[in-house]
Amino acid sequence: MESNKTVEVLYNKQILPAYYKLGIGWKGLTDIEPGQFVMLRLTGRIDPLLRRPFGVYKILGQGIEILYKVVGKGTRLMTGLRPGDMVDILGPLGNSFPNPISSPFAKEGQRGMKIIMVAGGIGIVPFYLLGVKGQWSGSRQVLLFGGMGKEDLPGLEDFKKLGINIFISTEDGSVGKKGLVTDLLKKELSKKGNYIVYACGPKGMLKEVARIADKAGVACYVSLDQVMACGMGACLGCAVKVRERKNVGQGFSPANVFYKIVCKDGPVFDAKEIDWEAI
Amino acid sequence: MESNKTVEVLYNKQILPAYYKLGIGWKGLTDIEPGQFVMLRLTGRIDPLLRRPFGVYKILGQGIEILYKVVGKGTRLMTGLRPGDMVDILGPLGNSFPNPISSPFAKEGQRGMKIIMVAGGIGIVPFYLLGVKGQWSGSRQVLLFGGMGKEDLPGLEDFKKLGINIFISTEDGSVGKKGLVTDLLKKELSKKGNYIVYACGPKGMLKEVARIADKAGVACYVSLDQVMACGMGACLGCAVKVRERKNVGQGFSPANVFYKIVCKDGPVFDAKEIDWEAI
Amino acid sequence: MGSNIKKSAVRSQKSKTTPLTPPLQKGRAGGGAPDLSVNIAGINLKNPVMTASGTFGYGEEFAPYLDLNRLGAVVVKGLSLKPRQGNPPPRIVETAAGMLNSIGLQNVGVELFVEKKLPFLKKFDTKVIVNFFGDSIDEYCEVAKVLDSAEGVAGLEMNISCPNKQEGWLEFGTNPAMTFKVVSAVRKSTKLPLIVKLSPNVTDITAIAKAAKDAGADALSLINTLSGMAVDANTRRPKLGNIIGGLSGPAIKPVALKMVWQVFKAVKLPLIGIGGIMTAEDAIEFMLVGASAIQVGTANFVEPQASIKILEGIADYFKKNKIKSVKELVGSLQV
Amino acid sequence: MGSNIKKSAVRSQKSKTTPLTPPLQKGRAGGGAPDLSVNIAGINLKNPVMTASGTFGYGEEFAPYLDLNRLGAVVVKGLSLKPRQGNPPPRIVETAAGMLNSIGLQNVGVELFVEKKLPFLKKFDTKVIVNFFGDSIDEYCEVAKVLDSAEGVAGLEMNISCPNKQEGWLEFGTNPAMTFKVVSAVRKSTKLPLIVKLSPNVTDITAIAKAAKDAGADALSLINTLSGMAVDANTRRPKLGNIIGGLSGPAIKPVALKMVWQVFKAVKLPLIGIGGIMTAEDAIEFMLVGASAIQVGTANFVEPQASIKILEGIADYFKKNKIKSVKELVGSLQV
Ligand SMILES: Cc1cc2nc3c(=O)[nH]c(=O)nc-3n(C[C@H](O)[C@H](O)[C@H](O)COP(=O)(O)OP(=O)(O)OC[C@H]3O[C@@H](n4cnc5c(N)ncnc54)[C@H](O)[C@@H]3O)c2cc1C
Ligand SMILES: Cc1cc2nc3c(=O)[nH]c(=O)nc-3n(C[C@H](O)[C@H](O)[C@H](O)COP(=O)(O)OP(=O)(O)OC[C@H]3O[C@@H](n4cnc5c(N)ncnc54)[C@H](O)[C@@H]3O)c2cc1C
Ligand SMILES: Cc1cc2nc3c(=O)[nH]c(=O)nc-3n(C[C@H](O)[C@H](O)[C@H](O)COP(=O)(O)O)c2cc1C
Ligand SMILES: Cc1cc2nc3c(=O)[nH]c(=O)nc-3n(C[C@H](O)[C@H](O)[C@H](O)COP(=O)(O)O)c2cc1C
Ligand code: FES
Ligand code: FES
Repeated sequence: MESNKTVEVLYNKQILPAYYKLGIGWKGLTDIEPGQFVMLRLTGRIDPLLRRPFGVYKILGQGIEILYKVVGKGTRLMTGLRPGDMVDILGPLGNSFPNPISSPFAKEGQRGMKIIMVAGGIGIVPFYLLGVKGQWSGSRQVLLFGGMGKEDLPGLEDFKKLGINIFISTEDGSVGKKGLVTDLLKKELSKKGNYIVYACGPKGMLKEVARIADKAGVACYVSLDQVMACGMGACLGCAVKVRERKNVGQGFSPANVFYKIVCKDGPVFDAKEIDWEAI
Repeated sequence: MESNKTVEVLYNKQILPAYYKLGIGWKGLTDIEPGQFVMLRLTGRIDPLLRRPFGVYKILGQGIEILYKVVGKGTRLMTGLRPGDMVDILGPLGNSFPNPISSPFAKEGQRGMKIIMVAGGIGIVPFYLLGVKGQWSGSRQVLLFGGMGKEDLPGLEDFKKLGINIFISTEDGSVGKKGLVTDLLKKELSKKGNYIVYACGPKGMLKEVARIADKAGVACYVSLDQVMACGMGACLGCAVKVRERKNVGQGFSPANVFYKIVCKDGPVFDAKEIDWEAI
Repeated sequence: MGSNIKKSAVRSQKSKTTPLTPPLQKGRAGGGAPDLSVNIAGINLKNPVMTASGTFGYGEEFAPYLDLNRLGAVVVKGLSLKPRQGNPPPRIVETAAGMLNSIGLQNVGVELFVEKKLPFLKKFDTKVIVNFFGDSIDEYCEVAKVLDSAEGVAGLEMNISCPNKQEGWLEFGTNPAMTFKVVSAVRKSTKLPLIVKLSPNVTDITAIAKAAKDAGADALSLINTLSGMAVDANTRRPKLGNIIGGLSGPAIKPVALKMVWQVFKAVKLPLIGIGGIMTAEDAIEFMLVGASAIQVGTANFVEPQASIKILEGIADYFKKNKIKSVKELVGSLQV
Repeated sequence: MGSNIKKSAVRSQKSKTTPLTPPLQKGRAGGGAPDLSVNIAGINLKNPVMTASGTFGYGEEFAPYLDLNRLGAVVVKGLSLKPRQGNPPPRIVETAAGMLNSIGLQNVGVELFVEKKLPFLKKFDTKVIVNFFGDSIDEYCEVAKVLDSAEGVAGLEMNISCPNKQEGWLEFGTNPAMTFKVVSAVRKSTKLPLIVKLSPNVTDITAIAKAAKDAGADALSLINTLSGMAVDANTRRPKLGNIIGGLSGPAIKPVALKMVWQVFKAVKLPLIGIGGIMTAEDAIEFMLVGASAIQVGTANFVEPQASIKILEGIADYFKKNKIKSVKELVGSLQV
């Protein structure tokens, strides 16, 4: 059940120049699905005014771990958090990556389906829980992880420990294959197999992933990023343009749907739904 | 010379429930006169937006000590300052308590003049430097210090060490004489002698001090408190109504003066100048 | 509020015929808790705290986080005759102590609201005030008629910060004559209490307020958002898909307070104060300048329970200052 | 800015006959530093950074903290024909990301300014723009005439957010007809470049802007402060002696950006952007929406060197983005 709590910071450690891991206590936390997020603010602060959305990276014994990248005012302030400081947490919010077996794209007897996780930089976040969920009903997983350079691959060590098959690309070639993660995807999809693609990362990357998957005729789900005010479907601020008018988004009449709401209808969407031209 | 510097916090310690002492480094600091102040902000913070004025309580080897009372947003934030944090300091600003000998009120051969310092709560601040200046050209000093209770007499220990004659009053009677500091003043002025009164504290107290001194025919200077934006005479925000039209305030034609500027014409004023009705 | 107020939304769902269940009333009268009730435009509110349109969805979004029964009223997202899609994203950007939104009045349309959203809200012991708009006078009237016949609507809040497509896309609320025309027409279309919500983007808000009163408004809400814009210096593009949006949040409180004060002095109508209310103290300030009730907007995003915390703070203020009724406070600023 | 810029105000006092000393110009042209010069209303500014009226005193107050020579222009506190006393205190209150002031246009009067304040400013290699006002058309014209004959004034900035005592104390700047009348009259009273400073407290700022242009304004400054108010919930009194004041600071930036953008699209006149500018990024945003120059106001209080830091940041932005001239940036927002 979603809730709004004031909870304690357990730790806040820098793991790479621009990336931090924030551990927060959260008693009575029920299950969180891969892809879900929380809205966070520093308790008592109204500057920045709005809460910030963060995916749940790990589930701890009595709390969660957030993996965040420092990009602006809010995340810069977060770097100052120390153990014992308080934060307000609203969540868990949003939907999650579908179980490939129960997804509408699952074909008969798809035990051997291969999940390709495509992550760009901080887009890695939802995949750790997905990885932990493990060989989902027997499906296999591969992680394609791209970044600008070797300091843009947060959490890589965690995935290595999970024992997932990992392919890496960096734009500067400092580690893995030099180039884009979408090149890795093309290569992976060129192999024979039964695939489903899950992707999270910058909009440009997601757009290209969606194109590649579509061309390959492979099911693809993306986790979208949008500026949010409420996180709970109330403000209609996090709209994303959808392609087909037949899907019913947050409170719409079936007859005329242009927008869905990332925080409630998403953040995970079937890539086919999204109007990528408008992104 | 006034300057604007980013300087380091040396210490920040709570001395009473509502009072703190903040030590800040300030290299190349030239002399500061009793009554002068600085405009302070937490480096990099624009919430609160405006700097806050604070008197200089002590001069340290390489810096100054500020004695502050927690009353609102800015002072509450200041309580979180730790050694090594940075603050921006503008100053020293404003005028100071006049040397009684050079003051226009000094009569012939006034070596024996007695300075009565009247302080209400945090109004104690300018008097420490005055006390240190010591027996100004042979004048004697007495401190009348009033507060709500024993926890409203910040810095009392420091004055005891200075060896100044001290009389205390508290409204709750928890220490010293029960009552108002203005009662102490009346008593003091009833003794025979050559007096000059310097006062700092809440507006109501100052008004009463001015009235008493005026009635006793004794010279009186008050340090006024007014909300400030710039601290340097530029915004004209810290105006105080003056009684006589013949004094020339900040940028006025002698012909029509109603207001003076606390940050530049003050904060110390001859009590006779102030239009106490308007306070 | 007294401890008899039920904390669980489910437990305290009212039966439709008993608007205020007896235990609740007893609790409030007996417990020494201050009387916060107030009547606005003929609507009896148990307290002056409402949620502002567009910031509280259709109520149901917030039900997991607070007990809707405790609110004076819920004002729902602005409705139009037909569903509206709203503006292209991005629709939100944070600004200094505020936010800009360019939702573009996306909503489910009045019919779907009555069918799908109102039934949920009716389960609670709180007044439902329906915010609505149109892009022509006819459309305004049509929406009002639909709502007039819907059961469970306590009153209407008419948003006049909307372009009038028949008169050069000027906003209805920026011109006294247009305000008069559209409010008069709506007045004739509904018997429900009619609150007119004013735009702050005008030279003289008292002229608009007077026009609304003359046209038959029962109360006024103010203010709606200030018109504003944000730019990204790096991409050299506007930060909102719609370029221009509405500014809300603490940043606008001084403007809102001043307009409520101005209108309070100029027009004899109950006022609902809105704009940057984050705390009980803010709410009290609005009452001092003349608001009989207040709406909590952007604060709902910052803190989902903001409205309840504000309500509790108001009750504390009443107790501490021995204030007997909302009336005593309204417009009591000492100048 | 190039390192040839003299740091000391005293060393770089110009001789009156050489408005821009040769070493300065060489430094800028030769050092690879971007060209930030811009011409507004016929005034050649070495860069687009000015200080806003009322926030920088008469310049001398800030001289201990920064080198006035580096500024594009100093705009002085608004002057009237006779000295003005201003409003009763308190005159200032902080608000969320902003401040309210009710200084009440206290100033030394135009004659004392010319005699006592201008000589100091003339010593610097920066343009002096004189902000002024009146409470009648005659008074506006009188002040303009006095300044017209004063040596060392580069241009006038006319504040039309002032009550017109001849026409019901309505502000000149809230009505296009009154704006036209007063600007036309002033235009005839002075040969100096005439900048008209617009009030944001209007329904349609483009109508006022057009009236000012038609009346002969050479440029427009916008925005002045938003009308606002603050209340103390404990004392139940207004926080300003004058009850109502003007809101400035980061809180109003979205409103200011939007108005500059609107006027830029509607009126062909050089614009000076004002409102909540704290950083170079803010300044760039104003240029993108159409401002040829900008003024730093409230930020001067927060940080006395704010204007210089903003100037340096603009130079960095020009370098980083290979921008050759201010013109290239102005109004270049991609929509
Ligand atoms: C569902 C969801 C899950 C997310 N999970 C994570 C996560 O696990 N870890 C993480 O580091 N980040 C995550 N983000 C992104 C994160 O919310 C933003 O980086 C953060 O809000 C930036 O705040 P700031 O104050 O530091 O930056 P700001 O100062 O607000 O902005 C800095 C820059 O980032 C852009 N920006 C701000 N918020 C967003 C946003 N929500 N989407 C896209 N761009 C934005 C701004 O436009 C600006 O260009 C997630 C976003 C969403 C919507
Ligand atoms: C020349 C001068 C010297 C001062 N020296 C000291 C000092 O040495 N130590 C010290 O603790 N305080 C001193 N003060 C007062 C101090 O500046 C204020 O207490 C402080 O600015 C409050 O900031 P805040 O953000 O905590 O309170 P805010 O949240 O800004 O306000 C809290 C309350 O205090 C009032 N207030 C705020 N600023 C002032 C002010 N300048 N004058 C009067 N009332 C104000 C507000 O109206 C409000 O009621 C001095 C003030 C002046 C003008
Ligand atoms: C995201 C958002 C959507 C809004 N939608 C509406 C609306 O549909 N109808 C309306 O009258 N006002 C709408 N408003 C305005 C608010 O109801 C309120 O008047 C305004 O936000 C000022 O209050 P605040 O500062 O407390 O947010 C909206 C405001 C926001 C922030
Ligand atoms: C204390 C103060 C005094 C001001 N005095 C004047 C004035 O005399 N004339 C004028 O045209 N504008 C005056 N202004 C308005 C500013 O010049 C500027 O337009 C406004 O503050 C918005 O800019 P900012 O947000 O950067 O401060 C004053 C502003 C402040 C804060
Ligand atoms: S963030 Fe408010 S609806 Fe999604
Ligand atoms: S605080 Fe600005 S003039 Fe005194």
